[in-house]
Amino acid sequence: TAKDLKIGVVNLSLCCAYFVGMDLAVKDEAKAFPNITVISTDAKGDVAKLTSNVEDLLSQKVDGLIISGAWIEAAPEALDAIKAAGVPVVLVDRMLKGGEFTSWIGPDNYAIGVGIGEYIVKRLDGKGLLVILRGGPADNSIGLDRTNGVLSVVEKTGIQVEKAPDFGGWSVDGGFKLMEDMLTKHPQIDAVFCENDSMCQGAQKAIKDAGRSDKIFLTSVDGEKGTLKEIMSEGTNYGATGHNNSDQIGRASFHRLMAILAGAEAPQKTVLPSPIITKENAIKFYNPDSVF
Amino acid sequence: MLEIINVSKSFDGNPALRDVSVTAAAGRVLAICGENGAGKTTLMNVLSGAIKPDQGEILLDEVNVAVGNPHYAIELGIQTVHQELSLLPHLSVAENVLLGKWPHRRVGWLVDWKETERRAAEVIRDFGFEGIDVGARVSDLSISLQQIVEIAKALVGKPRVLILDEPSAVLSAHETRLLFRKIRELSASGTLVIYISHRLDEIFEVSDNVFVLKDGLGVLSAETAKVNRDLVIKAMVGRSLDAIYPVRHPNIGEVALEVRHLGRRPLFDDVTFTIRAGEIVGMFGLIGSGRTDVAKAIFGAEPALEGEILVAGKPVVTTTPATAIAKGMALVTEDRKRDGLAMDCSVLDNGGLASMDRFAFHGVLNRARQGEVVSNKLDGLQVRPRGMRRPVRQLSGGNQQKVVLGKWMLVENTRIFIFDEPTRGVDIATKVEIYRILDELAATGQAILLISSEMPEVLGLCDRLIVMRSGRIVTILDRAEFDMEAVFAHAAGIETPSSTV
Amino acid sequence: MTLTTALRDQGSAQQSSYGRIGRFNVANIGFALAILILVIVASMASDVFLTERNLVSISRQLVTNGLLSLGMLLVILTGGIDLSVGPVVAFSGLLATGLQAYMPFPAAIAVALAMGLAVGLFNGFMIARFKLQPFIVTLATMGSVRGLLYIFSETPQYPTDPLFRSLLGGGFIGPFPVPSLILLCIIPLVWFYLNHTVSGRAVYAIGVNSEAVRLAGINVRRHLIGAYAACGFLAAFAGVLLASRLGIAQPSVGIGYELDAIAAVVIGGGILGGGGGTVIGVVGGVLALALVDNVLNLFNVESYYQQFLKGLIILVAVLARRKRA
Amino acid sequence: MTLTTALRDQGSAQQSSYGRIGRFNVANIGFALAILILVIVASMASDVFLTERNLVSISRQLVTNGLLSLGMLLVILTGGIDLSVGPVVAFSGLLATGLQAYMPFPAAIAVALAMGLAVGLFNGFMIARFKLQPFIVTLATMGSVRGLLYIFSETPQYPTDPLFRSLLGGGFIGPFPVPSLILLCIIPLVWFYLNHTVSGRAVYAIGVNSEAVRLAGINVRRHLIGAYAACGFLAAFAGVLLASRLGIAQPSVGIGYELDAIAAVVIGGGILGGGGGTVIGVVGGVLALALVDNVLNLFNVESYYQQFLKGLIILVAVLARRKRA
Ligand SMILES: Nc1ncnc2c1ncn2[C@@H]1O[C@H](COP(=O)(O)OP(=O)(O)OP(=O)(O)O)[C@@H](O)[C@H]1O
Ligand SMILES: Nc1ncnc2c1ncn2[C@@H]1O[C@H](COP(=O)(O)OP(=O)(O)OP(=O)(O)O)[C@@H](O)[C@H]1O
Ligand SMILES: [Mg+2]
Ligand SMILES: [Mg+2]
Repeated sequence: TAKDLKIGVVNLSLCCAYFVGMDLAVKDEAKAFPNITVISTDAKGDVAKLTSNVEDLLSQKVDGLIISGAWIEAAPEALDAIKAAGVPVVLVDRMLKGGEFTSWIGPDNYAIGVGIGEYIVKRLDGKGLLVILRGGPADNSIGLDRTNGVLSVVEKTGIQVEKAPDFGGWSVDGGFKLMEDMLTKHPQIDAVFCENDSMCQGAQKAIKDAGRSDKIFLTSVDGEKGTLKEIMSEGTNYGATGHNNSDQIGRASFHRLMAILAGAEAPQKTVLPSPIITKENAIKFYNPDSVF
Repeated sequence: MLEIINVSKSFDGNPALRDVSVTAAAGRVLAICGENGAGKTTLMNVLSGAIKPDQGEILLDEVNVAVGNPHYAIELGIQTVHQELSLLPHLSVAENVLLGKWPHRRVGWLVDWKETERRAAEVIRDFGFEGIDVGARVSDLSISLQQIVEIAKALVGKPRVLILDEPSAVLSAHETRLLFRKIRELSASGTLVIYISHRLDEIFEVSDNVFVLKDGLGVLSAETAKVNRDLVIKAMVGRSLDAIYPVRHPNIGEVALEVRHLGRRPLFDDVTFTIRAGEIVGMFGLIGSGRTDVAKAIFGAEPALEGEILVAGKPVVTTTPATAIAKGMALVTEDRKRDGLAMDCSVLDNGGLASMDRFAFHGVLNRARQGEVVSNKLDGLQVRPRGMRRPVRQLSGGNQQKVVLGKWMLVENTRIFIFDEPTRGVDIATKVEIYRILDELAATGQAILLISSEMPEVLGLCDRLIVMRSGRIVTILDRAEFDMEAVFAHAAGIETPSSTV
Repeated sequence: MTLTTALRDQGSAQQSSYGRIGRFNVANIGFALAILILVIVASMASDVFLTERNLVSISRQLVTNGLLSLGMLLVILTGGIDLSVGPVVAFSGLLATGLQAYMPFPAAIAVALAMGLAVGLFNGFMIARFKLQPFIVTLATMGSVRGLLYIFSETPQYPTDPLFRSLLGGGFIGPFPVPSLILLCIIPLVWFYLNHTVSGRAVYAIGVNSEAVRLAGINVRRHLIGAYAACGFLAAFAGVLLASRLGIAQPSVGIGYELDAIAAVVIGGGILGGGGGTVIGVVGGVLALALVDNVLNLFNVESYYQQFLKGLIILVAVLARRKRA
Repeated sequence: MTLTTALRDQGSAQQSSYGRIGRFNVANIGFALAILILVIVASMASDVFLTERNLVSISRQLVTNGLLSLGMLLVILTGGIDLSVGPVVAFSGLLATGLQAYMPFPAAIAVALAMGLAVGLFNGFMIARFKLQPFIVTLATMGSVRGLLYIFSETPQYPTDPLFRSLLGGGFIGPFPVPSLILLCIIPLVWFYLNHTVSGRAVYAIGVNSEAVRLAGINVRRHLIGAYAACGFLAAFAGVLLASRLGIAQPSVGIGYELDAIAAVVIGGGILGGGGGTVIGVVGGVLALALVDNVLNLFNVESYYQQFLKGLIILVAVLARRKRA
């Protein structure tokens, strides 16, 4: 005679493997419990739609919510509505500002950036030219945090930094195109940092086509399956990626919500560790069956 | 009162008006004649402010009106019925009539709909067409009633100058009579009426003065009473036309087209007739009598729902124009702007549109050969100006019509030609040419169905005449039985002693 | 029987089959029925659909698209299109919130609305004065305004005055959300404008045959510019309401909003290129789209299937309208 | 001088004054000059602009928009529009890479191309058969195909066969990238199709007056469907080349691609609604957009200013074309 539970997952976007992986992880964990239904929504990157989706879920009297806010900074109305409805909410990945929430689990993007920055400084020995490819747009706080983290370390050294003027849109082709223009502009580039793996996957191809693979190494953040495989491969110029395991985050958020629903006193903020993955430790993280 | 002084206008370097000067007094009716492309419409466009002249001015009581601002011209009392219908089909009659002159209550931006309907109804009633419901959607009216609405637009408020650019092309004789009555009424009360028409009978009936344009030059300006038909034609064409209609020597062969009990209710029903090779069969009727629908049904454009069609004795099913063309049919449509021509495409593309397969091998066109053949054909038809790459939009109406004719004459193996109002809006010289072409086609053994609303035309050219009324054939007359009064009576449904159905 | 009466008979016979210029034609009735059926099915299949909470949600959710669609209707009636509404929504929200640090919030709102008006005037001017294609002009403005708004602020802006939220987007009068009430007031205004003002009639006419309208002595350019200005203004207004409802103005908001608005107009019987479209139709279109979104969410349809189904539903909606028309 | 040559001479003399019809009219020459000036300025101001490396980059970057614009041209000439090309690019890439696990890569490519063709056929069929508005039909397909492709794969797909990349998108023949060479072959094909085949001429005329074309005994429906099918096919082809160039296919790719393609066609003199547009103009439009992107990046213009400037440049381009026409 267990009570049926309804859980709403509010995704800002399901555009990309990272967020899809998180969404799937929650559903996967829930599968084990026959009396739990998961309702997942996709706001296609629009905060207004995200707020509508929250309203729709509250209309359906969900027992708890998980919000994956991806790259938005805040969604005050959504959080207010949830508070008014008295439903517990766990934020994953993105900690939304300007509103109350029950608990947050996610990575520290700034810290990941710092880690990558340290890797770059060490490998370049404190000199050379680093090119940064940003995802954009400028209100995307994930990217900002990551880049600022890298800069906080790198700027204290003799390394020069060149940001690509345009944004790569977080996509492979965006990274490819930006990298081509940067390669044209700078005859001597030593390292590349991309705000996510996808852009670096494109940038790597552009570098290869320019015949400069042996002179430039790449770093990024996410730890996608494809990137891990690349890092493990022989003679690669893909140096490192910050591990941002969306699968792990998703699963953790589900259990966090369950604990809260069961009456547990949960910590308000939990930072998941984000190790830097390089050739040495990649095998530990590589899972050929993962979605992400 | 109105002085047109040295007006010139060219389009892309081609002069349409060259130093035209003419004057007219209040209360007169001035007719303007000229061939297609002579510049009549262009002159009126300058007067009505639709376009600005390159040089020259037009003084209306000492005020220059040729400034290219329609609003200004209307304020001065110049009202225009443009050659092209400029109605808004999905709006009501009332709104169309009062477009831009919406009556308003107190504040200037609020439309008073009651007053709009009342005034529109008043104008239309004064015009003699009480039957038109001003609340009806314009697109639900027949073409001729649409033209009446178009004219009514210009009658709102008493115009000082009323320009009528070929108003009668789609009007029936009766409607034209009402229009003339209105013209006389207005001129009697001091309005200057400018009347453009290709029908010389009308010019002589209604006008006080006549002004002839040729190639953008004013070549004749006289009192109508002091000139005659031949003089006007000579001024227009540059030579005399001895015979309007060719003398027919029909060489009639086998039955080429037979139509049995064709029907598509409510448009038409039980239409049965035959046409033989070498024969020109006319089809007369009032506007809206369903002739176009019959033609479209035979041609497969809007297929019939009942009845059968036989070509050379064999039943055929024409469900699309393509199937009809394959059976040797051609249809010269009545509305060249809507159905006949792709206006922004070149003369070459339009002229060659129906005959592309002739120049194609597995879908690949031999453009050089196509260009040569099409330009030869159009040149033979004296399409002016020449130049295959010019968009047809830039040709005058008559020349556009010749492009349509050329298009169909280029199709090979055509045995049956259907012409729907081929001379509408066409000048007298071109008409004569079109008549000659029809006669020649017949002489080469083609079967021809000529749909026309011009009585003299069908009587002058046809070997037999089908008269339609309300979607049905009322009678079919042989040439010997042709009689204007009788034909008209049949068409209008007025009982006459001689009528036999 | 005289000739005129013969003609007259035929004229009136034709008329009866089409009726007077219909405000309520068959297509619209069919469309209204379809919405009704959707509502009935939804309320039977889901016990939460008809709850007050859900109805309030829907009524707030459709405000943005409602305002945008009304503006879009004006522009589409003139034969044009306005792709720049999305960035205007975003920019207006940023101005109305971001400027609150420097001025009282009504002044900030005024600046935001003025910006929308200015963008609309610019669009209209380029289109009317230089006879450029509306699609490309507003595509260019769409990019430029998006760039501008990021130059103004790369980061989200939050309102500083709490009244901004509680009076406008977040407010309620009784059980009714303020933004929905505002939309409810604007709908008849636009209807009145289109049907009872000289300018509104001109807008209708321009889309069908702008040359004829010009020759009738009407200042086409002014009314054309007016339609785009109104569209820009309504978009800015939508942006203000959205920011005040969400309590945040996000620079990246508004992507794809123009397509939703166009879809609503067309589903409601509008014709791109001019000559068709009514306020009541647009209201139906907006309602239909919002209901579909809501119902798909309530029925727990997966995101990708939602997207797939929504496309199909739009197609079916226009197909159904065509069949009946 | 024979009559025909006289006519031809006249034709060419007139070309100069009549925009659209001529192949080399004033507007096009002015446009070509503008591109030339851009190139000259860029090569003087930046010493890397004219390097082989950069030229290769540009030539590869414009392949996607080049293929999409050519397809879009066909559709725009018929008086239509195709908003669904973006998702087709993405779906086609996913199919061509993802299916390599189950079949040899040429077969996977064939499936991808067939999908593009099918989407195009569907668009064309709905538009031609039911006389629906192209904008709304392809808007619906855009949503549905995007949904479908995520249902097929929500994660990126990687090609398994290395030849897929090295032969196609990543390949070079001498110093020339394979995708650019492919585009270079397709341009004259499309030109030949439009100017020297029955179907191509019909496409031109349909956009101006489809009723006249139908009454000339031409199967309008077939050619209309053909244009959309070709557009879908080219979009799928662009998707295959893109995925093979990048070595990965992402489901989220292609957003906004339709607008770039439309912009290229219009900048090149195309008229939405039919009646204008040439292959050479489209090539110019694609080139201009790619050059502007590249130059702004080389000059290190910040993203937002880029967006802002790009809008302005589009506007100036259409203005200039108008002035000269
Ligand atoms: N907008 C235009 N662009 C280019 N040429 C034009 C334009 N309008 C008219 N023309 C040309 O100007 C000349 C005069 O045309 P206009 O329409 O005044 O003739 P019209 O006397 O009214 O002939 P119709 O009897 O056929 O109506 C023609 O050669 C025509 O091709
Ligand atoms: N108000 C209208 N709007 C659009 N098309 C119309 C209208 N009235 C008639 N038509 C079409 O125009 C053509 C004219 O056909 P109609 O039935 O009037 O016979 P008709 O005798 O050929 O008339 P006409 O003498 O004008 O040629 C038909 O194809 C008809 O469908
Ligand atoms: Mg004329
Ligand atoms: Mg007719």
